[in-house]
Amino acid sequence: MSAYQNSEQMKGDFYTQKFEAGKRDGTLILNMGPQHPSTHGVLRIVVELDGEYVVRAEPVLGYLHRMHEKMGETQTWGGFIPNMGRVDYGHPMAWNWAYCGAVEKLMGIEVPERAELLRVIMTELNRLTSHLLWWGAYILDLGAFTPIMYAFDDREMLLDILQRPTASRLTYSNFRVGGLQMDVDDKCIEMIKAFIPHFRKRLPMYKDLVTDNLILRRRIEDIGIIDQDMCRRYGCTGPVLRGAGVAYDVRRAEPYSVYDRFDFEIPTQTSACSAGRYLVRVAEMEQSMRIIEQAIEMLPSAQGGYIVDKAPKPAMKPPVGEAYFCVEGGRGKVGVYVVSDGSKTPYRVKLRAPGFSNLSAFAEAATGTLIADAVAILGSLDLIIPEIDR
Amino acid sequence: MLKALEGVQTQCVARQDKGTTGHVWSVFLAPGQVVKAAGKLYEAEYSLEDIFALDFEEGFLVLYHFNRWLVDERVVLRVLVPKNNPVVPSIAGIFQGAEWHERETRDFHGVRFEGNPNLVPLLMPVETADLFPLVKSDKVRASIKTLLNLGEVVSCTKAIEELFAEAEAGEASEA
Amino acid sequence: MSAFVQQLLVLIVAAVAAMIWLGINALVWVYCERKFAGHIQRRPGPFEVGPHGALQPLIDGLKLMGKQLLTPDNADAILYWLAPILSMLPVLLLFLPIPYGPVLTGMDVNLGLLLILAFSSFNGLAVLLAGWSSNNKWGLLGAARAVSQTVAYEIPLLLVVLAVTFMTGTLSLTEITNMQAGHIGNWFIWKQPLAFLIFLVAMFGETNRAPFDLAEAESELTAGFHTEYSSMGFGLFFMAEYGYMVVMCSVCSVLFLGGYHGPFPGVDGWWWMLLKTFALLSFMVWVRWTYPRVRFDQLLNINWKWLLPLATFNLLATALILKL
Amino acid sequence: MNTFRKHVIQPIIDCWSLIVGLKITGKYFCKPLITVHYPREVIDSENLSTYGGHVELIGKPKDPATPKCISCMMCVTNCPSGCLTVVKSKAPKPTADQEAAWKAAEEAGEKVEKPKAPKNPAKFIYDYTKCSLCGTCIENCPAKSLRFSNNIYWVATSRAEMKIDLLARLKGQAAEVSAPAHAPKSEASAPAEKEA
Repeated sequence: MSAYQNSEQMKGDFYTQKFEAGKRDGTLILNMGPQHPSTHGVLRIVVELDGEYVVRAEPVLGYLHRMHEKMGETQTWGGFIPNMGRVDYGHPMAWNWAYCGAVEKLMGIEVPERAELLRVIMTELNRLTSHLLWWGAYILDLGAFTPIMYAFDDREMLLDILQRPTASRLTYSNFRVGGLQMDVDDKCIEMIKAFIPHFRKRLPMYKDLVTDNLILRRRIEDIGIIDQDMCRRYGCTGPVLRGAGVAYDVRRAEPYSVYDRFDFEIPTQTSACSAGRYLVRVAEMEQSMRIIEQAIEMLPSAQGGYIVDKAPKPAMKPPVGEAYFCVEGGRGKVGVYVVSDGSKTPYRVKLRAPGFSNLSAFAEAATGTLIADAVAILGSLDLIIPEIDR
Repeated sequence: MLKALEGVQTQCVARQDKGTTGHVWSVFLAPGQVVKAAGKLYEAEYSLEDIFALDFEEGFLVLYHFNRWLVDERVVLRVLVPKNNPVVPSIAGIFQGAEWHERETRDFHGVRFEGNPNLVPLLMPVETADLFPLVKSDKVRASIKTLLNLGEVVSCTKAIEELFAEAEAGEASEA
Repeated sequence: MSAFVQQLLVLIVAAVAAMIWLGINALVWVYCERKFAGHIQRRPGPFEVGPHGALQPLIDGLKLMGKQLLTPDNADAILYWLAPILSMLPVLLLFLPIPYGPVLTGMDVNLGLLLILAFSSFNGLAVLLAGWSSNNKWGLLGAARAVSQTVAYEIPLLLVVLAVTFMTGTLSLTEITNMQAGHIGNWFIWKQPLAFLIFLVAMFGETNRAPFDLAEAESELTAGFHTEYSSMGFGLFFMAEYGYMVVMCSVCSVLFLGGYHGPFPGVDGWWWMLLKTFALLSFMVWVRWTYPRVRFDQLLNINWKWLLPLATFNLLATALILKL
Repeated sequence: MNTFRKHVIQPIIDCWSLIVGLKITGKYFCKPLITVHYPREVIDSENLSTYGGHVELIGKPKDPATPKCISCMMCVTNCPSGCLTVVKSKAPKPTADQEAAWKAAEEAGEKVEKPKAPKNPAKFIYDYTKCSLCGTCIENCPAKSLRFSNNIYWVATSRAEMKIDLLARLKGQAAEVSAPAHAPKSEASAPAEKEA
């Protein structure tokens, strides 16, 4: 029996008991999750309620913990890439890229221009799917059932596009050290070119149906303030930080790959509330499309193939050293730190999940709000639990 | 050159090649100095990226990644703690987000963070809280000097000569 | 004596008819709602059971009946099982005074409107009992929400009904309907537009329908007051919800849309009543599948800060105009 | 006055957004459905052709029942999940006469030409339960003998069925191709799965 278990015969598990220790009189302790409909999987939050007001909240993680970091130490360098597709089902390509980027840094591999552009195109398309998934699910959390179907209508088209060069529809693992698994075909480029104007036409509908909706605006405005100082203390990144008014985007702040070539804006909102984060994500969809358009234009003149010549085998042996590489994922800064001891398997793989830091700010942001607001805040953080639990 | 950490007793400050490691500054600290360093970094508008540990022959090397929003200047704080008593003071009082990272590090490596307000298992189940899955077996465990590149890089930093000297000493003791 | 027997017979027939009508309505509207939702979301909805999935609600009902009846640990078993029954029974009664056609009235009582308003409050009690007795925190929260919601929304509802009855001088639904006979211009919606709007909004609040479905808010309270109910316990709540919807829409069409009277003379008949009720029900469904849910404090704010003052104003204005 | 506008006038104006919302859902209600109505309709084959199902072997162009595979074990060593099992073919067992002849030849100091083992694998077992569909085996196959199948209708009802004998599957496919036109649904129950 571990030191963390309470031997006393009390109701609830260890976390409930620990939380109950600080209970005030007249309050109610409620376990939200791990099977609650709006915790997106298996997040559990223990909340203390005074009426419907949240007095205290504590997220309990680990229900989806798979120990990817340990798997990294037992797999070969190349064999770990499929794991990256499973860390975050929302935006797996960012993780693919962060890992491959870190290994490329270790090995000093220059990725061909064409491969970089293809990576950009696919990652941005994947960002669109990620934001659409979030958008639909968030509105679902707020009680509207229809928008998620419209979002998935568009997302389905994106998945059809991404299915061509990746052969998968959700857990992409098509990045390879030095490039990509497959090249895109002309049909795929055609589909992307057709999709962008279609989606541009859909965005105003999203705005009219949801963003402008009186009920929705009243639900999310001025709820869950996560300001700049809080972002810094908790390490929040991505739309959470941009919703607080900081134009921080890894694609700009530490330009990796070919991102410095593109003309795109970093949408920000100064309200620091759920609505700010919502509007940032919606605006980001448009920016992603701009990047894709530019990348497609550059593609025909790009040098090299879809993967570097003499690409390393999965059982590669990168030189001894350490490397930290981060990319901008759908939820924020995705960082991968690898240490190599020169053998076939990594010595250490550390995954820095943006959702992990974003969620840690939840307890502070939700204190004093209504339980319905807590749901709205939780959704506005865009949580993907597998990524947080890893 | 790393102004943010002025006044903190560092064991070694080194500039690292950003292109190959992703770090700009690598700073070795004694465990006692971590809180002070974190406070300085907070004042210098650094935000916390992550905290984790590496298992080496010499002990657990706890790594803290910090970066700024406006200037890309990643600082990595490295704190070496012995295996038999891996204790580091918690910085959760300054960077609240550190609480979870520290709990995760405790789950994976068993490094204890003194002063963490809630040092209970985060990702590992409570039943197997003392499993420490990322602690390596003796067979595969390596020493710091074989894996991390520091010596050459230190020579590049000509900023603070005292720190430079201390770094040498720190290096020697670690090796 | 024979008149009494006749009355009794009519009442029994009417009660049975109301029961059947309620059952049919629940089945039809479960199906229609799912089909509506499907088409709004551009998918077919139920399709496999029967032609275009028409038998789906029947099968769902059978499935519900086949499920095990579970009583949670430490639940107050009597209240727990009383609640769904209490939710269901008044609905049957509510159908009696509604005039579906010139002769299609279960029981033409003078105080029909009062009867409906009084018995519809039972639902609040049933929901409270269900939430409280099921020994579940979500249920408790749902019950607390439901009570303050139904109590709050009943007031503007009463006030607008009062405004209409000021004009009619009677609480009998048949008489109210007959006052709107003739043509479309006689419908009370033109005389009481504000009252109609308030009634429409309060209707959503009274029937716990989205965007005011706070008591069972799925994404917040998992299922609110009926979290613990399985089998027909849930089934009864479900049927009662649709029953209340039909009743409310019927009352609305009687009060404001002329009941069984057609838009022009000579075409009166029960089909008009059916059409109007169904149009209102479709509107409720349409709204549900379009809007997000409001927050609880906003729900009450809408009531206390908007509906109530407006309803009071409407009542005073009506009284003033009538007096003049 | 400003507060009046903010708290009274503005909300009333904003109620227009609710009508707009109803208009949009109403519009979509009248539009045709977009979901594929599965048993009655199927997804177009163009889309299906890029679907990445489980891994399967590619036959030789001239002999579609034999895989191009040369039993080099690259797929087995590189598979991150260890879901492939390949057994190399053994050389045909020499008869007693042959053996005697070789012995005699060896004793006489001549070089013996023993028959080599065929390159084709004797067994190619694939455990789909473990596969993460990363495609590493496909990339690393020097003979280009592997690919993702695109039979989206494949189902297995037991764990044992998920262990697929790819050689048998290839044989089944070759037989199917040579057989006259078949209904697309019969593909779902390709003989390979049954055998596995």
